Amino acid sequence: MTDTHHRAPAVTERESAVKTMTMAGAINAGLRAAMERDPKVLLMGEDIGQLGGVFRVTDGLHKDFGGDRVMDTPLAESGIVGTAIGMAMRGYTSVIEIQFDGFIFPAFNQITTQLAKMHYRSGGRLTLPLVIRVPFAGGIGAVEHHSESIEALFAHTAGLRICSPATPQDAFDMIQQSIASPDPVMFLEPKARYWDKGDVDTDAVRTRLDAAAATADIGRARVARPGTDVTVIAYGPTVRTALQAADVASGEGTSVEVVDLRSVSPLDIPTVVRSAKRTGRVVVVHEAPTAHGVGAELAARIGEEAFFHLKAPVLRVGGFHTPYPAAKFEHDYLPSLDRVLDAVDRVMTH
Amino acid sequence: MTDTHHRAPAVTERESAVKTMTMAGAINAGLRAAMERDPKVLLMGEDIGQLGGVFRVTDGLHKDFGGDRVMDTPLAESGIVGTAIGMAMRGYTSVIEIQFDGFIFPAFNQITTQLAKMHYRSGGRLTLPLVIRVPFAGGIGAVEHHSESIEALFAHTAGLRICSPATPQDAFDMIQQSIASPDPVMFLEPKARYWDKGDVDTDAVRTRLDAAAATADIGRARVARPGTDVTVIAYGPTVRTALQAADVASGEGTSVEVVDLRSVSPLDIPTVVRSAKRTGRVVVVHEAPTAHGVGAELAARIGEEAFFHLKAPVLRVGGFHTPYPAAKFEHDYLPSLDRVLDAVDRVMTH
Amino acid sequence: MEATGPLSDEGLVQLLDVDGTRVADPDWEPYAAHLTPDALRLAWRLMTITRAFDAEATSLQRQGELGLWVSCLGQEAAQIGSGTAVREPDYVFPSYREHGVALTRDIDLPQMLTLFRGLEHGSWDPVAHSFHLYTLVIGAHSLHATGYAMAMDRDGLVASGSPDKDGAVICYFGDGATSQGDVNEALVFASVNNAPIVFFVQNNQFAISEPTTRQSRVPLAQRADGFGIPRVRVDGNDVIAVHAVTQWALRHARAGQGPVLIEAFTYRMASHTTSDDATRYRTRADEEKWRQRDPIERLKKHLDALGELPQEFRDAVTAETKALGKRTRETVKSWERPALLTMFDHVYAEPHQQVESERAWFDRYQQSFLDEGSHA
Amino acid sequence: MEATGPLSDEGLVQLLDVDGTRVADPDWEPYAAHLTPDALRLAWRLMTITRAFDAEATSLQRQGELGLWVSCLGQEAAQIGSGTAVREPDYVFPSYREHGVALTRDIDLPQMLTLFRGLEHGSWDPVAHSFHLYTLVIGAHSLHATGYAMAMDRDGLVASGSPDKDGAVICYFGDGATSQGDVNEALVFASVNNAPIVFFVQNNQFAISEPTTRQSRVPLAQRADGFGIPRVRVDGNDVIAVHAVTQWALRHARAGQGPVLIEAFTYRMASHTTSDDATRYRTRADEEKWRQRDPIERLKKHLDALGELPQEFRDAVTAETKALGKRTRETVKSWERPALLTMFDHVYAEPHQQVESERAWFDRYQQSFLDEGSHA
Ligand SMILES: Cc1ncc(C[n+]2csc(CCOP(=O)(O)OP(=O)(O)O)c2C)c(N)n1
Ligand SMILES: Cc1ncc(C[n+]2csc(CCOP(=O)(O)OP(=O)(O)O)c2C)c(N)n1
Ligand SMILES: [Mg+2]
Ligand SMILES: [Mg+2]
Repeated sequence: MTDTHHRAPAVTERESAVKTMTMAGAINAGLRAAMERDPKVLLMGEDIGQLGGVFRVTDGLHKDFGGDRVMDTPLAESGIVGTAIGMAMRGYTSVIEIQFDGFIFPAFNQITTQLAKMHYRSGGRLTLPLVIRVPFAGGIGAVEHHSESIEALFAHTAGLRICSPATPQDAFDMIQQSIASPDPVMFLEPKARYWDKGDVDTDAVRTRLDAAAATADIGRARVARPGTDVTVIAYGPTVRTALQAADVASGEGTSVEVVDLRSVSPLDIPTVVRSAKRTGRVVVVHEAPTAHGVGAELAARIGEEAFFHLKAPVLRVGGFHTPYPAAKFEHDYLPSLDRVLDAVDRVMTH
Repeated sequence: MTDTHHRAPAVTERESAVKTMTMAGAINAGLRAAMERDPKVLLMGEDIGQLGGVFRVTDGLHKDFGGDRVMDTPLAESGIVGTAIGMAMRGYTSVIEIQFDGFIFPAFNQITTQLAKMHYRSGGRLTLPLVIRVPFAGGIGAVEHHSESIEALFAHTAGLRICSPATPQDAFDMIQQSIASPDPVMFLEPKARYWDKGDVDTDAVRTRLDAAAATADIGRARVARPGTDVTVIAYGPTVRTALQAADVASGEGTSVEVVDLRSVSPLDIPTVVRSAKRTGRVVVVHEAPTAHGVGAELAARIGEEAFFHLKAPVLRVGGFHTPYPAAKFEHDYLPSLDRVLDAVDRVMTH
Repeated sequence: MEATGPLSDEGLVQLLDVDGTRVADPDWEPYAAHLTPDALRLAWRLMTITRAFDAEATSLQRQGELGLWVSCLGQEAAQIGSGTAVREPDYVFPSYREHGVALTRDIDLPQMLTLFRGLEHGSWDPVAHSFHLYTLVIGAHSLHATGYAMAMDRDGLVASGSPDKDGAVICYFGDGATSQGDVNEALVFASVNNAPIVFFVQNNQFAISEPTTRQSRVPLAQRADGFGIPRVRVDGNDVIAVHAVTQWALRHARAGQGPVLIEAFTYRMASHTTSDDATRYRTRADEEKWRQRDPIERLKKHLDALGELPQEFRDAVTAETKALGKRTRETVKSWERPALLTMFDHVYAEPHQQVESERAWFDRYQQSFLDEGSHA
Repeated sequence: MEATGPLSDEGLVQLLDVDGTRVADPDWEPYAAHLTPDALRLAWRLMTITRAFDAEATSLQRQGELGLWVSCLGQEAAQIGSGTAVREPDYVFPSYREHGVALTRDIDLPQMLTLFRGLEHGSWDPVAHSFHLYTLVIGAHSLHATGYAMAMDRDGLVASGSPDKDGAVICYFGDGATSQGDVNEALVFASVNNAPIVFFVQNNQFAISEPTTRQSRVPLAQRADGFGIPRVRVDGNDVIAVHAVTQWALRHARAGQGPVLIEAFTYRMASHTTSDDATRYRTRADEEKWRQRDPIERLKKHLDALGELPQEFRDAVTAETKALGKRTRETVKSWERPALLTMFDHVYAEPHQQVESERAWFDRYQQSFLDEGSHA
């Protein structure tokens, strides 16, 4: 402050904070920043210590922060979430890593009946600022239980916030904002996107880390690409597919707007409805089975709020009503570029 | 057979099989019939033996079938479902009672990753004909966790069938058909309707207890009351409310068709869409929170398949995005007659 | 009943026998030595108040003023004996039947009935009383308690060097709860983290209708062995013994020596709740047998024999319980349901679009009736 | 490492020491007495085949032919020792690493790779082999195993009066799994139902990167005490001892005497899976120390000392493993992905509207590409 003449010009300063990162690297950096900021932020999970997690998202953190802050827990997901709730009652913000989506279910009871409801049950006296990180969704050729899209199973329950980044920038910002939020947040990491790279401005989020701003930001959708004919809504792993579809469609003369939802609870209905009203045609794309998925809620809400603007039914492209199939089938099970384009074509026939 | 001249006329015989029963009594009678029919049908649960269950649905069965067939289990829901899966692998059909809806969550992992997927995982070699009975939904002035509507949390998962009777007749028939079905069935009993009475023909179902017929029947919706202006879709506890609304509306000149869904997985989309196309106006009523509830899927499907027949948006009347509130609030939390009528009015404005 | 089964009374620590006579036990005596007649009178008073309040709540439920009541009749020694061993820096995680323990944590008993009247899901301020909310999902809180204990340790409240400042957690649950995965995971986490926590199992011999033999084939205390956790089995109707073993266990935990499991062997003299009917699954003879072991009577006999329960004291307690009963009735009946819109409060700590839009809709919806009304 | 910790080798049953010398143990001797040189050669052969197959699968994964491989390197004695104690009426519930046990159940090893190639989630016919499918959700199968055992009992297959016809269940899981609620609930259900089941814990000292000390502070065998279940701790790299204790345990269970827990103390010589890198969390020295205790080498030394491993036998086994390797490679590479529509098969046993309509849609959707193609 005193040494003002040595300050570099603002633009350079901002530029210097931009780094190229993978999404995994961005989450790692975000965790590190949050832990440096607040000594009461802890990491808990299976194999997150010396190993750095099976996806290496916590790589190096055990070395730098020690086993007390990066805790390898017993192999028991209910135990992890349950003890983290107890620690939250003494002011610790635990960031839990569930090793794979398919292994969150032993903790379902703790999340649904305890974590989600404690604030309500206590009449607002207790807050549980927990973050549950879940590498989720498929596309990596894995064995059973390693490719599940679990968001709809939690979105129905009040008390939880659920978000999912689609870019390294969002991953970096949103993990820190999830930690800053006083509500429990499920942070769904599209594991197939872990190694995608992007520019990350590591400075921008700093001023948006108070509880209110952080919570608001992680609940907001973003128009990832503007367009006029069709709105394609995606989040997490399917945003990339949606953008690709927009590219291809534009070559065929159809202007696709891509909305990256970012948040599944709450849904940013104003942003979605605004786009739907403008285009009159909506396709929702997620990996989860369409039946009773997040796309159903979106279709219902868009129907309720933009009924007379719609030119075509809201279509959903997603997984099928089967268990996530064996790896050799997943390419065809998942909402592919072709299937998204097919849906875009179908809504364009009206 | 030899003594034909002593046979009463057919009509009397059928009449003699009609009895007035409560829904709880009908389920009890249905369980008894299934157990008499097949010695490999077992009941498992907490306090279902001498006590007869906290709702007395298994009353008398322990006395008549003994502790080996009506088993009081340890207090561990995951353990109950998990061991029942193992017993199913040796041909036993366990009918599990989960004491209250809110206590199913410790078993969520067993249901979602094991029970639902075993048939698929084994390439069809293993079938698990289990029934999970759950007294569900609210309206009885209970404390926390005793009034939950859990259907949407299971409907998203392939491999499970989910049904809910709204009348004693359906309760009697469907519990036996659920037991006869080779797939795992979640049988959701609207606990507030346990003591409602109705006529039950105890003979009719007998010829519909082979696997295919039973499975098809429990997956089918029923038009509970025909109408022409608005379709109100309900299931389980809300069917009565929907019928009351139809009564009131008819007094005001609006003809309401009530579809009793009966099945949540599968949804009987043909029946629903047929009605929606005819009336052009749909209201879905369930106790579960509307957000990401079964109504969302119905709205989405109706949108997809009857888009150009709809005169108004599909409206949903249900619980709010809060935990199920304390008992003194539930009357206003639940979809009341007034709220259903309000929705009927709203769709009628178009 | 096999001798080593979960319903045997083998290996129970006892310092007061059924007739109210002090039993000599050099191992446990030191932890009861501080129990002066004053302290015992206090225990008797708290047990008596607990029972009177319990009876009042039961009758309010019968009158339709409460939706449900969960009686702790017969478990007063287990609760007051252990609750009086809890100190300021400690933290208590009850299940849902620990009204006696609540009393020792200065919870205003009538206030606790908001939950049972259906006005809210919690009731008291857990932090102010170091007494967590009741948890109805069996066993779920055992993990919260373990995490809380791990955090106390982290905060330097254990083995701090000044024993008076050290704290620990005590977590209550029932015999039935021991079958839950969560409770066993709590034992795992507590053990490997050497957490300062006392697991206090009230084996009241029933999980609703199921006898403890449906949960275990060995005494429940033994569960701790599997996790390398020390354990004590105590006569749960002997308030002196319960107090002594809890003293020891809490000191052990506060001193950084890790978790302890206590099984207090007692009897649920009432039905499971006011919705239950115990006559369907147990005999009058069994109930009668346990009435003979009434924990309050037992302490009374002891104090009487010592000449330490003067009539004035009894009269004062009687007056106190009467006043509490009256205040309970009046308080409960005075409660109005809060405004409907409060139903949307505290779902989240920060605003959530879905809740906000539903709240707004509901407000408009309610208003519409008022408006209609005003036009009529 | 504390002497009584979960990684101590205290109290291990051993019948063959690290140098391959027979250890006298009058208690366990009777259960190994039937192990003729022929039987030991068979064990050596099965262990050798298991290891060779494991190496082949690892290399197929490295070549991209398999999505994943889960090696059982180092655990061959634990698996073959126990697997050879299983008889016709018994039923096995593996976790996901029991390829050696699979071999003893006549599973065609190459066939098991459909799962690891991503062609299906199961692989073999569990009923035909009395060997359940692999379960990837840790501990979940322990409850299925317990229920299955309860049903065997119900079916009169236990303590039937003709011991040859009696059966029991053996259920495998790892050290990490012991922390899961499900596994502890399995112990509860098995115990109160006196189910004919042997819980076989392969303590290979790691749950991925976490040493067993993160799961327990006492030897894992001790877990059984908490549930009133008898237990044995055995040197898991000693195929003779493992066989003997499993013999005993299965006989105990088949005779209606209830569950048993065995902890086989062994070492996972490879990384957790082909996706893992063990060098990140353990030392070469540790690995080397355990290489000295190689279970196959140990038996070989023993047989060599007895002069019971003639060159022809070794050569035959070498030829057998080579042939198996070749067949494995060829089989795996020959597999085509089944038709896409099979993805919709076996979701339900009876038709389900949602699946049927999606299958039909997908069929039309696929056809549309073919149609487009034919028009092009
Ligand atoms: C997870 C779960 N399952 C079932 C219930 C229903 N339930 C309430 S109390 C109870 C029995 C509890 O027995 P125990 O643990 O011995 O405690 P007690 O009531 O005897 O104090 C049961 C089964 C519940 N509350 N939570
Ligand atoms: C419920 C669940 N949580 C996490 C995982 C991920 N995971 C797979 S194997 C494993 C370690 C298992 O260790 P252990 O039980 O010792 O068996 P081992 O692999 O050593 O044979 C973990 C954490 C899982 N499969 N299931
Ligand atoms: Mg009890
Ligand atoms: Mg292991």
